[in-house]
Amino acid sequence: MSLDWQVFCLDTIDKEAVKGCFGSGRTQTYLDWLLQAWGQTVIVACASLVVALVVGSLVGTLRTLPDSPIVTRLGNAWVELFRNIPLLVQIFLWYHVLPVLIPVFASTNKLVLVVMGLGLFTSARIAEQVRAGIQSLPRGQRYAGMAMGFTTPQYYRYVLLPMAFRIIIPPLTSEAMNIFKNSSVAFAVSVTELTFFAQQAGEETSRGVEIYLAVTALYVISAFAINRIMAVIEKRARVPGFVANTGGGGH
Amino acid sequence: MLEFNVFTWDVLRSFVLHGFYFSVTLTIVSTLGGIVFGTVLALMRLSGNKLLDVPATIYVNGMRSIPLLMVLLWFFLLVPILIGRPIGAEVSAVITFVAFEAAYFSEIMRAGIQSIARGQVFAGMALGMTYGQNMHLVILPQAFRNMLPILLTQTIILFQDTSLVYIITANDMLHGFTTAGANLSHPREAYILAAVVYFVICYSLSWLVKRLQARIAIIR
Amino acid sequence: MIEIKNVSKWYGTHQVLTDCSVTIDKGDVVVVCGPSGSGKSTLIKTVNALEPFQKGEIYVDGVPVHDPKTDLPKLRSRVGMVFQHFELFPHLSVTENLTIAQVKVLGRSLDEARTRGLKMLDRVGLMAHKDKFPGQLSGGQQQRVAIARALSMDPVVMLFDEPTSALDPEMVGEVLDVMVGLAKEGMTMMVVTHEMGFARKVASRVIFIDVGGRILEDCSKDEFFSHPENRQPRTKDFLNKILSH
Amino acid sequence: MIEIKNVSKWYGTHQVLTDCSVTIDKGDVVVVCGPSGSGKSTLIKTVNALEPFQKGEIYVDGVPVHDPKTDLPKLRSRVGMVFQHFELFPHLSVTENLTIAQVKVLGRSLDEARTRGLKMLDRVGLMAHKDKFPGQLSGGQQQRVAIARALSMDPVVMLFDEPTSALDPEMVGEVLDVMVGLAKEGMTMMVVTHEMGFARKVASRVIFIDVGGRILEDCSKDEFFSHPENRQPRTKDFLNKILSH
Amino acid sequence: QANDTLAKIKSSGKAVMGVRESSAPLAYTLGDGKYTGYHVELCEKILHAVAPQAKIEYTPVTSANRIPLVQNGTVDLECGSTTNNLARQKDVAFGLTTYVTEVRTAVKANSGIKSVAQLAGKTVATTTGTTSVALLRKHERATGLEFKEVYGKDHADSFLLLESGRADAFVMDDNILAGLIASSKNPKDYAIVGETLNVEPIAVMMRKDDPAFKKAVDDQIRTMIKSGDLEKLYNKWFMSPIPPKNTSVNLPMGSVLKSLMVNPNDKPAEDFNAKK
Ligand SMILES: Nc1ncnc2c1ncn2[C@@H]1O[C@H](COP(=O)(O)OP(=O)(O)OP(=O)(O)O)[C@@H](O)[C@H]1O
Ligand SMILES: Nc1ncnc2c1ncn2[C@@H]1O[C@H](COP(=O)(O)OP(=O)(O)OP(=O)(O)O)[C@@H](O)[C@H]1O
Ligand SMILES: [Mg+2]
Ligand SMILES: [Mg+2]
Repeated sequence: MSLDWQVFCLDTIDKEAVKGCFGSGRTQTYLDWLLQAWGQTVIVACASLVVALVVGSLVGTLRTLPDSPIVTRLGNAWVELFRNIPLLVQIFLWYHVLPVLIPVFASTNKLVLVVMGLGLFTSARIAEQVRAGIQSLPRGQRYAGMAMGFTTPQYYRYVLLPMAFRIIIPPLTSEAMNIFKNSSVAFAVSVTELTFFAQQAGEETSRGVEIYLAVTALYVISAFAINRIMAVIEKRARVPGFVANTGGGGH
Repeated sequence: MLEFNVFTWDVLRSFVLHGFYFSVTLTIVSTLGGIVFGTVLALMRLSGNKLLDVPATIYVNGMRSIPLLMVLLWFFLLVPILIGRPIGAEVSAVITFVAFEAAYFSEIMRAGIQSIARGQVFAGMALGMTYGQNMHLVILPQAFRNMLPILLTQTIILFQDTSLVYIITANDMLHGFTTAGANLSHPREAYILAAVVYFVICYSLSWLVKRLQARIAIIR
Repeated sequence: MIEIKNVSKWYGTHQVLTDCSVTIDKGDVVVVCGPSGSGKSTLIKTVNALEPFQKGEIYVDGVPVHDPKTDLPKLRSRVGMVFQHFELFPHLSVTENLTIAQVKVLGRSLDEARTRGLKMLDRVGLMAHKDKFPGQLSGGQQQRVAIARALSMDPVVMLFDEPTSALDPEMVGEVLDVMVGLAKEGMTMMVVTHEMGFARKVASRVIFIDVGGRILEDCSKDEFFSHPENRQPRTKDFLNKILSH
Repeated sequence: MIEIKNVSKWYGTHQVLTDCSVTIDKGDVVVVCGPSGSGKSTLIKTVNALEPFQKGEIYVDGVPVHDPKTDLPKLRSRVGMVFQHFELFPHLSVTENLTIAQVKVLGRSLDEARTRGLKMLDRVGLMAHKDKFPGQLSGGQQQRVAIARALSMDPVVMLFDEPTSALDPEMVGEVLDVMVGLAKEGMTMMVVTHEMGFARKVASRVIFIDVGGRILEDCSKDEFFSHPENRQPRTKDFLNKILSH
Repeated sequence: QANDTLAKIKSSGKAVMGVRESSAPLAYTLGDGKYTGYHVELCEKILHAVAPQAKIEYTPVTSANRIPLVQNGTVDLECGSTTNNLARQKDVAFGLTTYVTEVRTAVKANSGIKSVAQLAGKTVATTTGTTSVALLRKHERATGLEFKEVYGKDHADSFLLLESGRADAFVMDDNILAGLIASSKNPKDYAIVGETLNVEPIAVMMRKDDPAFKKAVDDQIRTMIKSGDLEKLYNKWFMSPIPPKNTSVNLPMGSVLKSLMVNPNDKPAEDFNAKK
């Protein structure tokens, strides 16, 4: 089948081709719309990532505190709650159900609700990784910090967390890429992001292949960009001479 | 404000049961298929042979950078046009999930194989085992065992992800709940019920995985 | 300086220390040995409260470790500890490893901390490596930095938990040399080790712990090595094993 | 039995073996020592082609290891190897560890393999543990099973790569005892170890490798230990370090 | 490949009907894989007439995937609430128009909104993948009205947006609005208001380039119109109580559809709205 990329230059209303492919004033081409949808994807993903990182790090750290069974339990409950319900259902709950139960959410921007949904869902996974990262450090590191006379917050701040975060950069990278992909679920609650665009524009223009190719390419580009950014961070944070003890190394 | 009494046992059975079966079937089939193809992909990537490694790497990384929703749309809407033959929503969902999950399972298996200490590889070789024997008798059994909890955790994620097949109107469990909710005019209650059911299932499964992990830890 | 009185400890129902009592005076060098899993590490960790214990009392320089009201971080900052696996902070340079606790715990100025830290680094003979990271040093060098790090806190007592057992054989010597030097200068030390050469050279007392965390021997070095006939059968057996080859 | 001729090996541009030549005759017990990272493990691994090498030739019992046409699995099945970290297969019971390669590689029947394997297990004194899993054994016991596993393949030569250095000190003896027994029975052995007591007791020759994989010494045990004045300075230095404490 | 649906139905022994799950009263589900509604029953009658031996298989479709499904052969006859328009005629074929919907606006009865002009600055909901999305945009540009759009993933979700106050209006086909309101908890709280934004002929949909099948379908519809069966069917679904709640949609046949009963055709929406 032949591809017709001209579809992106069409006006979204009267389906007339627009010169230069970008609309002006009140006219909008499918290309304009695509880029705008990409913007929505990026906004949702990045905002959710911030929420997820902040909450996830906090919860993950709390779960490793020594001698605080109640805090640990609360942290565990948080993780179990948010990771055992499908993201899609969580987003529906945030969007359709919570506003009825808790009236303040009724007037909250829908983007905020989606970001909360995606962010907290991901926070559970990040909390898992932060906990695993801290626990993967040799027990001696904690002891060494304590033995130097650091208080608990101090040895977390100066000894455990700096290494734990370095160790979990690879899984955090995939989590950051996941958040981009998972943001596609936001379309179910009418965020006009890339997947929404793919569905709506595919329907309006009947050029599904071209539209899907473009949208898929943008997802791949986004994932790759995140991957590169994290690689730079990983490189910056690398500790000279440190080799993670992965029990033997690969082939 | 919320009323659940319209969701009688009968309503749930007629709307949700079929979807539940489908979600479970989809999960099981794509876990098994995903592990088999994933292991093949992992071995290809570790083979050191560029002809095997490069295509496998492209496939795995490609799949992993596209949202599942998009992959579902691709397979569902375009594959039939390309192959000139229709495939139904549910068949399409199964194919998509196997293809998609293989990429994820392959990464798990690759990590599992690489987590086996180099010394184990040497030990097998030193006993005179061939590459195939070493893989089959020494490396893969350990890799599977090490990765079992992670494989099962991925299966739980997979079960949750089956909810996304709504985009191609395959009739999964969540779909059952939302249709019941829509047609009985209690959509919010339906979402809450769905959340509870998913939570109970997934939480129980992850609890089982934890028990299993503890069991395995003792044997080792 | 250290007084361990009738300490017992359990993990669940599993007893790992049984009624242990040891007194260590200022300037004493006490070597602790015993089979694997006998509770040597556990015992030495109870001294600066890295491991809680259920029964008994421990006083370090008069401070009651078992008292829940004791400011444990403060106590620990006065006790130097060296671990089997060095436990340098891998993300900090050698100098930062030496100064961070001085600054954050003792409240010293960065300058003061640097001066003190580098003096200790010089003492263990590693001045040339002050800007490296732990991962760039050999095991023996890392352990010497770890000793310098502990010393720069001006501890009243030093605890060593198998400081040489994770080292390549050729590096054991350089670490033991530093420890011998410390002992000769009068540092109070409690040392878990199997290096009987070290014990022979500088120990004032040797303690033998058997599995279950029970102290079987606590006697002077000369008594321990020169009169095997007075030793318990378990001790003789253990010594035979580690000295035979 | 083993002939290593002018072998050199590089990792990228980093040379880890430099023109190594060693001849080991039937019944020889050759001890290899040298500092950490000097290439001891690499050298011993080249013998059964676990590590490829870029230059030189190696013959094991007449078979050319360097020849790409050689059936390496078959060659390896005739050479027993014992590793620093035991490398028992953790998912198999002790008996299965002993039999799996006999059955799958040598094609023996399960019965035959069991008989042979258990005989070797008995020989290392662990018959009582035949149904356990490796994780349920102490380090010393695991290493003895590993030796039995290698022996049950009826090897013409045994290679040991630091077989005791991952063991708690009290367990070193039990493993060395088994090795001494093997040597006395006339097994051809190449042993990387720092246990100079073992070398003194049974070695026919001692080889010293320096960093860079260069063989500095290759002489009889008596010559090596009794005439330090004839040794290279690097060798003396190394011996001083590992024998001093 | 030959686009011969009749042959395909005959050889496979089954006819695949594309149905909607929540487009009451045109097509919706009662659970348990059972589908019903005005168009579903109509199609059952049609298929029964054109391929008496074939088993009917129901495949649920959505606004977004129905056209590709018909194109790629998954669905033989789509019987939902699909607007017949020019753009779609490029990809698929439509039967004779069997229902005419007017795109209108549902609001909360107490909102005071009476006309489209009053939507300025308000939030307007509609459903992803429907013609109403484009219609709204078009209207916005033509009149200079500014309003915010939100999109539900299906009609039920869109209605939920209206119900929960996330949207002030829901623009959609009047029959769908009527159906949703009728089955809502408090039907009196809602009103369908304002001018008709568009008149849309709704028809069953099938593959393009299969004149034989189209003719068979059209002939059957003509027969039913002549015999008065179609009007009876209409009254059954639009004027009397229907399951599951046994309430009535109460939407009498409009003038456009009445005239079509006299002169059936398969003209696209553009022809109906050209005069405006
Ligand atoms: N966190 C823990 N939970 C349960 N048991 C423990 C824990 N830590 C140590 N033990 C047990 O306590 C006992 C004493 O351990 P400890 O580490 O003090 O022995 P050790 O004498 O230092 O041995 P090694 O020479 O191997 O270092 C051992 O039996 C060990 O299995
Ligand atoms: N896979 C590898 N890639 C690059 N360099 C390697 C690799 N394996 C080993 N080396 C290097 O080869 C040299 C020799 O290593 P080898 O393990 O043979 O030393 P060794 O004498 O056995 O030391 P040790 O006493 O620590 O076991 C070392 O400098 C090591 O860093
Ligand atoms: Mg210990
Ligand atoms: Mg080595």
